[in-house]
Amino acid sequence: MTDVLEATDATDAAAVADAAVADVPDGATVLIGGFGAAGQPVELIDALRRRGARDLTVVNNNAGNGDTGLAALLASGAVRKMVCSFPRQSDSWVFDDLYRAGKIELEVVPQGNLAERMRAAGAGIGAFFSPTGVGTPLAEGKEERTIDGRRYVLELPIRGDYALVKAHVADRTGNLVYRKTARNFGPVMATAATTTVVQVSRVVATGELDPEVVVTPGIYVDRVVVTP
Amino acid sequence: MTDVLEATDATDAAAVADAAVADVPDGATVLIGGFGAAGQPVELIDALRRRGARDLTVVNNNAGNGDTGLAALLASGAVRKMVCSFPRQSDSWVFDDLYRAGKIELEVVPQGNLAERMRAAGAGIGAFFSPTGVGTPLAEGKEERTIDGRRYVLELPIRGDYALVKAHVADRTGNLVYRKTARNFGPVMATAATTTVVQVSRVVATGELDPEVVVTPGIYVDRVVVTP
Amino acid sequence: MSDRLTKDQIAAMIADDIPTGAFVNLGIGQPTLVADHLDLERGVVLHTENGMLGMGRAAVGDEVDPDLINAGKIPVVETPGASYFHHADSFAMMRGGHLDVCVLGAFQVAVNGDLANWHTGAPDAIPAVGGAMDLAIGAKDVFVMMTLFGKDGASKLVRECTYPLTGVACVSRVYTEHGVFEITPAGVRLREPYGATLEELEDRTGLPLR
Amino acid sequence: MSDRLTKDQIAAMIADDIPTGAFVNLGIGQPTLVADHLDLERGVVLHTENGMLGMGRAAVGDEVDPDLINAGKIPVVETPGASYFHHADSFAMMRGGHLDVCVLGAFQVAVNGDLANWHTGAPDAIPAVGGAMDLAIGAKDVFVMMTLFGKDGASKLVRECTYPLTGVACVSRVYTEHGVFEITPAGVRLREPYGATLEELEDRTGLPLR
Repeated sequence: MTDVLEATDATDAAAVADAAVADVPDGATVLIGGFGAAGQPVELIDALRRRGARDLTVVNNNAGNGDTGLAALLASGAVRKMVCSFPRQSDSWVFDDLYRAGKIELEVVPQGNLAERMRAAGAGIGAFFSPTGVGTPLAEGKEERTIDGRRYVLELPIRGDYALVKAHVADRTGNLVYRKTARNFGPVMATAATTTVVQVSRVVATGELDPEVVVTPGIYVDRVVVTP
Repeated sequence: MTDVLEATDATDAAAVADAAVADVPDGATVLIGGFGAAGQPVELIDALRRRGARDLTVVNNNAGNGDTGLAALLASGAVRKMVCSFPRQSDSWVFDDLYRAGKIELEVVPQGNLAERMRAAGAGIGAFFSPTGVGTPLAEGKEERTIDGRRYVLELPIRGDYALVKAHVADRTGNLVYRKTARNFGPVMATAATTTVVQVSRVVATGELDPEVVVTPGIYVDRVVVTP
Repeated sequence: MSDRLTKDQIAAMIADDIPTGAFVNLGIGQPTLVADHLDLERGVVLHTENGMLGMGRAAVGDEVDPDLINAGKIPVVETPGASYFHHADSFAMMRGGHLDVCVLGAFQVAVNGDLANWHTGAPDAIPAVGGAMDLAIGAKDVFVMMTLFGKDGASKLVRECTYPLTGVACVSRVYTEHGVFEITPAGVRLREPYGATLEELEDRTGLPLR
Repeated sequence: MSDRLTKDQIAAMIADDIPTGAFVNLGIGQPTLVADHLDLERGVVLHTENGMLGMGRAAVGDEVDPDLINAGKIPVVETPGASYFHHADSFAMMRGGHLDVCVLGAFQVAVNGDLANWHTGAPDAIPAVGGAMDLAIGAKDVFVMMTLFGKDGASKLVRECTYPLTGVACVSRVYTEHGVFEITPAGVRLREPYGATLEELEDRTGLPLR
């Protein structure tokens, strides 16, 4: 069952987003969608920051840009560990400072392994052999195996307690469609978390989304926050 | 690059389908889409039968129904081995007779492992640990491992030399959309074969399919046969 | 004592036990009867392994569409809020533990929840498993719907399965004509007996039933 | 002897070597220049790791859409025949060997095709790999576009990489200001030298170049 929380204006939007993440506990692993700013669920991230949970592990492709969204969450001291593929960017100063000060842990994962490890979590796969990273420092300490003449390393699933995802339109069943490259990690993260919270700009009646074009079926969606 | 072969009438349709599978050699592994009759690429299967290649390994969810399509291919003696999840059906007499006469090999694979093993082939995964089949006769001889307290067996990719798939509409770039539950194995098989041949009932100009709703991108499609 | 339950009564009992809003897969055969008893108001969503959520009832007349079938290859209709996906995604949904309940038939269920429902072990039988093994290990709750006793009178609820297994320790409840057996770490518990006393059933099954 | 090649000349040379109808991923930085030299008539399709085939040029003015960006987070446009997919599907496409060519920058390439392009090995550097390791092992052909010599004059084509690796034995060609180096099992072969003789380049790189 998907709960749909609708905001009527900007103030209400914050309250609704707050309600949607109110049960995220200290120490939770939170998967956060987006590739740079595209698909980043800013309203939910801001709500998570206001929530004040500590010792979070956050999984995202990057480690925040500028001073808003994920960067602001990091600046608030809520995050103990970042799991990402590309933390270092021209405007990742918040993360850079925390990292150099030893105030945040970092696990760098090649981008495809990051996506596939979350897909494995959602798909009930216990582990998989990936050719990505073989022979590099990121494979150190990992089990290696040659299969059919090719070298692979064993990768384990990444599960989230929560996923925060931005989609385009939801129906009241929780079915989702996305927009262009803002789709990115959203559909995978939605499958990999115990509780998936999605922000959309519009909700339509059940039956209004064409069943052929649904990208994330409602079974993966626990809460939809509609932010106008 | 996708070749689009268009038939103008039924006679021509057979010739076009013949051309699309003319290079399938003896001993090839052929992934054939469909779940029962839904999504079964009958015209391509008939062409493969007329082609007369021998010693094929065929991967399909089932092992033919009645006397047409896949059943007719089996009856022609073209197939050395079936890989499928559910060969035995009320109308699978062709396969049943071949099997009992020792004229065909059978590898039974749980349906989800069948799909996931082809997905692994398409996705460059060397092997994966699946919880499906653990402790059953279908896991005998397979490597077992307990991960995070759960038992898994190691499953290897299933690659095809060819995939024969039925879709609904293609554009001239080879992008595909499917129809309802006829989608089934098509999108996965398209990724798992060296050469993917697709039959559709309609082809549209490049740009006429909404990029958001494409299910199989043209990168996976080598030949499109349009059968009116 | 109440009479033995009919198939329809068993199906109704299963339907009653399915939580509001649950995502459910009904296996081929008897379990499909459960659909007839589901209260649509409760928003239960049916999954079919061949790539669909929001499966509706069997199609009739003009509704029949060869591209829209269920796992038993019967034409069905779609319900509002349905979605289609490919086979790898469909079984990822199952294997990943996203379905709340699946209902399966069985040859045998053991007291530890082992399930045998795909192969009789007969040497000349053609093996065929379909999606049964994936369903057995995938759903959060695996309900079995079966007769407690076979045609030969032998109990199908057993200490240990003699038929080849479908899944290990996966069944949580067994719905039969004599009532609902709950598989728990502390043993099998019969909720309420129908058509026989608890003692009679312990005697005929040869199993302790709390 | 011809002059050293400019960046644009190198990019044009890479574009010329990309087969008609190829599916291509252009890495962040210099490799994006290649797009400007691709003849659209030849139907080359660009992939971007963040979930798109059929990526077009950089967006300008009203075309800018924050939801439509490339791997370098630059707004782009879509071309007819484009498609969108999620990250797991995008990297499955890459890892599964479906891309014909990718073009990457590099710190170092070894004579056996080893690639180092993600980390200088400096102890205080914050490691960041992005999709480089997936691209390095995924595309059928991995082309590197780089200067042959670093600012300190050291050759970036080396006997063995000293920087941390991105991928093992994965590079097939290295496009530089001094020409195209083909990595073959028999050794490195310089197609045609620019701005220096073969002997001079052998001397400066310390490598045998056939």
